[in-house]
Amino acid sequence: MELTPARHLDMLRSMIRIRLFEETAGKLMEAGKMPGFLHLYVGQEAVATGVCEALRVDDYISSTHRGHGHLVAKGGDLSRMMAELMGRAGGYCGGKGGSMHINDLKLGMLGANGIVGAGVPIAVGAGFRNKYLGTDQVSVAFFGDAATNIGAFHEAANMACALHLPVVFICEHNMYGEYTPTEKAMVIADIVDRAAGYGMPGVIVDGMDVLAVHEATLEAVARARRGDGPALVEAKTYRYYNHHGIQNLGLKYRPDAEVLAWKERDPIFSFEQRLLDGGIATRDEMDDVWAGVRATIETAIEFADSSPFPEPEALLTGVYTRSNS
Amino acid sequence: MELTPARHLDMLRSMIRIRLFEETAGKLMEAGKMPGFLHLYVGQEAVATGVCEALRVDDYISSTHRGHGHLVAKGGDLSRMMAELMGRAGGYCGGKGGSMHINDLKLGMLGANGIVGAGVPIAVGAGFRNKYLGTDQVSVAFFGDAATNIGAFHEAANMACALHLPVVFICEHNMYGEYTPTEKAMVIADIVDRAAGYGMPGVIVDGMDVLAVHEATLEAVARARRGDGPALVEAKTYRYYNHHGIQNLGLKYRPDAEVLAWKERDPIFSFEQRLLDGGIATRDEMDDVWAGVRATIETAIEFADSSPFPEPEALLTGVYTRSNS
Amino acid sequence: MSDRTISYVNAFTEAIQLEMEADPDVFIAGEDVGAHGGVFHTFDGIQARFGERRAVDTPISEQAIIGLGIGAALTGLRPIVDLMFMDFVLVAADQIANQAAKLKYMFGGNAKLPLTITTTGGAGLSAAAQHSQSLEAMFCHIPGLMIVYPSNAHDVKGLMAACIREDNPTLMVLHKRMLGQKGIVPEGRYQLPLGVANVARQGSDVTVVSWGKMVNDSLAAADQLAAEGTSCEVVDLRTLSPLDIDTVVTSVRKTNRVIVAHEAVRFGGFGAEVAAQIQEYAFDYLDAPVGRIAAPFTPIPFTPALENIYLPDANKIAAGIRETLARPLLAT
Amino acid sequence: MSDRTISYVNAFTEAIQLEMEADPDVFIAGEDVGAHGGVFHTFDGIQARFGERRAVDTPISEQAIIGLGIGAALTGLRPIVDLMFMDFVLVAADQIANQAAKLKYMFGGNAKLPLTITTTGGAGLSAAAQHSQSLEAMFCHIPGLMIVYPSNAHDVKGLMAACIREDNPTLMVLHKRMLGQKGIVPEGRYQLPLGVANVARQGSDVTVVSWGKMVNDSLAAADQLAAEGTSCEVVDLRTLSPLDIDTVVTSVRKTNRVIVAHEAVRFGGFGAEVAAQIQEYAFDYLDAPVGRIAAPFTPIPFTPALENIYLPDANKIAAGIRETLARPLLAT
Ligand SMILES: Cc1ncc(C[n+]2csc(CCOP(=O)(O)OP(=O)(O)O)c2C)c(N)n1
Ligand SMILES: Cc1ncc(C[n+]2csc(CCOP(=O)(O)OP(=O)(O)O)c2C)c(N)n1
Ligand SMILES: [Mg+2]
Ligand SMILES: [Mg+2]
Repeated sequence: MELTPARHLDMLRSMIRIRLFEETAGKLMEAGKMPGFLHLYVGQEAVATGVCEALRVDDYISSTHRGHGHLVAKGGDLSRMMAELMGRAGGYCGGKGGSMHINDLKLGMLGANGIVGAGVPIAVGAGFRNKYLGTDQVSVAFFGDAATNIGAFHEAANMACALHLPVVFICEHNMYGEYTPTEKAMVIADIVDRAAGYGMPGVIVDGMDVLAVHEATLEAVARARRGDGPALVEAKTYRYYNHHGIQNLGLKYRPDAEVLAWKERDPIFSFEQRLLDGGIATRDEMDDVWAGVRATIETAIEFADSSPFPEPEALLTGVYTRSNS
Repeated sequence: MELTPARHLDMLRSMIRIRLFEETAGKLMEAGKMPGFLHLYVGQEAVATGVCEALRVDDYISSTHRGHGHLVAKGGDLSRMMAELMGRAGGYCGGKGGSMHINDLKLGMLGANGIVGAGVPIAVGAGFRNKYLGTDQVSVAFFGDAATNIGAFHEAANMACALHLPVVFICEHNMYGEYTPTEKAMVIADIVDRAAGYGMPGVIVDGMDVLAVHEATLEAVARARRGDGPALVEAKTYRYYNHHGIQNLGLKYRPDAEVLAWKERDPIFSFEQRLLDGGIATRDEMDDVWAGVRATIETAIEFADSSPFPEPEALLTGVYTRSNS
Repeated sequence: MSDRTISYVNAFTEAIQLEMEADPDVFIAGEDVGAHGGVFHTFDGIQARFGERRAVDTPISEQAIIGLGIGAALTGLRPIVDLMFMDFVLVAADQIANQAAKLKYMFGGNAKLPLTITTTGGAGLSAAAQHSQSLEAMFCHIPGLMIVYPSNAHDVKGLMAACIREDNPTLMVLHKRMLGQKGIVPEGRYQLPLGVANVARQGSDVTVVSWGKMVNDSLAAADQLAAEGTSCEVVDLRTLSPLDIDTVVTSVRKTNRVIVAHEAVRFGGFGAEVAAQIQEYAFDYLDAPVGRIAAPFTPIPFTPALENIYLPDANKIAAGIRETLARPLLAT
Repeated sequence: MSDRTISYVNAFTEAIQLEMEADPDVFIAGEDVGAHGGVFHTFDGIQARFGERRAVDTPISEQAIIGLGIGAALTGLRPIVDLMFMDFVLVAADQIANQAAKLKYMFGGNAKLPLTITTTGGAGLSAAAQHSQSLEAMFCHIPGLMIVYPSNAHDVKGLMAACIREDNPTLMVLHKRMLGQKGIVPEGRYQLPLGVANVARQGSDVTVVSWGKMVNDSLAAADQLAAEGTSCEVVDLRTLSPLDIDTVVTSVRKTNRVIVAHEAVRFGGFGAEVAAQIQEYAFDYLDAPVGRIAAPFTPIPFTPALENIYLPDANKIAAGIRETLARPLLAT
């Protein structure tokens, strides 16, 4: 199915939203306005975007410690996201969750997660629900390359296959888990080599190419929707910044040349080039997209900045839901 | 390397030791002399035997809830085993561990384990030790088919491969995890399909054929010993009795015909036939083996029966080792 | 039929069945809970009645079992997921304590998590150190969970129904050695409120606070003491978290002496919390320190010869009561 | 150089380095402990000095990390394995509590398990609910483990050395917010005995029992109170399990009033055990109930606006002390 120019611009917009949101968050952190840990998604925008553009609003996703991009791509409100990262009452979690627990249940975004791999079984649970209710919704689990070494991932992948659930597994292979090159943490080069062990198909895509990610996901999602079970998509990608924080070059665990080489293949700029080359969008149209997102980000900063910190009473609320049925 | 007739008889003896030990334990349980849960190994004798005959005394093994066979094959003392299962002071664990925690550290048997999959990381730790000290000892993890669905197995398998440790993984595929057919718990038919996901070789063998198991293990062990890393051996086998206890036919989760078909291929009787057919052993020689083992079992029962229950003081000892260094 | 007598385990199954009939969003999942009906028959007949869709056999994957429950609960179902033995909660501790317990709060209170985790605790079957534990204290310490440990068939049914209907994650613990114990259990649906203790026996000389199987032992001890002329009040907590400390304190203010009895290891056990709160809220009423009858600081031994000594029981509780009563107002 | 001053984290690393020099069987393994030196620099320089063989970077596999330590310890090595954040002990809880803790006993006392598990606990860095917990109480309840939580640089070094030399599994918890705190630390090897508390400050009016970072807060509170004319004795437990209750009780018998201060959630926290034992062993000496200053029953909030209120601190301890002191002998 051919994508319209408008859909192409949607994808570009989604990636730019992620990019600018993250760059802004990084700057605010540097300026001391953003407490806690910040795991930036910059560099990986094509993955969240390519995947989420293949989903419906009522599909579910679960996410990771590096989760802003997933929420943005699923349609998250940048103002409430920014406010959350700044610990404000107007944030998605009222300031109680922060970066690592950001979520939007209405958008089917079941939460970033501070525990590596722990979001994967939760996505499987949502997949179970879809099958149980007989809907055609799917559920997507995002996780990193290094997360595939943890038990929860394994159990969840097998469970989804054994119960034949509509779950799509999206591995973002960015070559590192924290400061350890993934080649030191596993012998295999490709995570898809694990798919056969669960009995599901696996496919590798260029995670810097939003259309490639999108196409592969569309296929996996279609498969899941029609009741043919789980599939794994592995996107080869790269995070520009350090594991957390905003240093990007001069890190002792990875060569600068590597960073620069990946940046050459930047998912946004290469996509722009493609849109230009293909005559799908003009520079002006794309500049408008950037400008529009910049304005949204300004709004988000203002919203967040003017949102109050939560009142002390908020400390004790929300531990238990009070609305029993 | 050709096996001598004597080594063939050793293997036969080992299998018979397991068989008669287990049958005896089952009867004692029926007679109310053996408390707790009893997971009998009968039917799978060729696996423990074929594997352990490929090991040295100073190699390590870790085991499962179905662990008697592994200890017997590693050279365990039937008297101390029987006493342990009967909760006596003369048992391997002084009566404190019982069937599910039986072990003999001097024989490198690092324990049966009540938690499915939990023994696998422990074997990996022993493998780490071997590499760390630069010895050529290997470490073997025994586990069931259904155990490969648990996170600890996955983490351990990957860890052994990532650190390139001398560990051999032995999966005893007996088609069930408790009362659930394994085909309901995983989509794949063969556990070896998981090996590639860790980057190790995997091989399937007939788990009813002690020589086949032995040969495959020899190769995996040799590989590990010479520093070439882990390997997985999957033995297709069957447990004659129920998950625990000694009922064998009339179980609602498996057809009697299936049990009978597997019994046709009994690892002991088929091996005997082979020894006869090949002129490797005579009926008399083999009968002597049976008689010898029967006598050992008698001794074991007597030992266990006359071993006292532990004194009350034993309750509080052994929680902490008192010998700090 | 208000005096119908069924077993603890049947009362449990019945609660599930009635809630499953009433609400299509309720399902069970776990190892061997479907075709086999649970290794302790806790789910007998559920699959036969509701089919494989609503009674799901899972792989041996405790983390994913809880995760399945969390994801399904977050998205609108009302799952019951089973962990077979309480010892296995440790295999899934992250999903229980870091995920299920905390999601609501971390999400700013927006999530609803109607998840019931069922398991069986307790020793006495020679099942050794990894199949016998009472680990409730570990999870009482985690905000966001509710911990329920019923002591009789009637309560099991009402508390299990309440767990299923509860919009927060609950951990429902059955004691293995009580499964066959009979009691009078009404037929229809009913709930007992979570967080409300029950005075199982009225008395005036001393209070015994307990839960789960140890309530039975406490009642038996109270019988022993009654024969000696001592009147014991027995408080059955029913729910450990939230803890109904008011009922306990009311009793202690009346009796002035109290022991807490539980099967778990004493050190760091939930009895410590109960004792700490009693001495805080009833300090001036206490004529003796709060006593604790519990297991010694060892893993659970396999051999009955040691397990019998290990386990707290009615005799030990009775001895504890006598000791508390014998203590002079000033001991030193 | 007996007055050399180094940081808490450096004292920790130095203990490891000295023990690794002294004993070739000691090694470290964990996520990013090697090339990176640990995410909190707790292992800085160890790999540079001892090589990749003895400073091992592992995959993200907490269960297998602990299992690696267990297997290596059972077969003669003396492993130090790291879990980075204390919250992650829940991911590996089975290996810690069902395996490492119990193997010796289940094996009839024949095994030796010299395993040190290191981790960092505590909140205050806006790291939210899954990277800030103090879960020591959960593991104090498990027989077979030793739990150590040092309060200053000097103690870290001596206690870490003792953990490494200990033939039982130890859980050594560092507090994230103390890593940079300096103290006088002798240069050579030394050990502080596990299971022995330290009277960090002598006093006569009230006792404060604490551990980890809260000892600092308790000492600060004691300073505040000193200015008001109150003399506080501060007991630093150093080791929670085994618990040195004698030192605590001796202090309480002198001061007659006591509070326990810890950072973990109060409900079901280890303070409950300390309080329960104090009221048991010093009942007749207590002029007021044992007070507890600890965190409220909520997951740890992300925003500093709430985390600051959440956290117990010197002011809250001081307030608790004042309240305890103000309580009349008979309150009712
Ligand atoms: C269970 C657990 N172990 C360790 C950590 C610390 N940690 C946070 S992110 C991370 C690396 C994850 O790598 P990967 O899955 O590849 O995701 P990436 O950061 O590369 O996006 C680690 C080890 C954690 N949060 N949870
Ligand atoms: C973590 C855990 N989950 C569940 C159990 C209960 N259990 C004991 S044995 C078993 C089945 C194991 O199947 P498999 O690994 O195939 O070994 P088999 O019994 O067939 O030899 C189960 C589920 C357990 N002991 N530990
Ligand atoms: Mg990565
Ligand atoms: Mg099996």
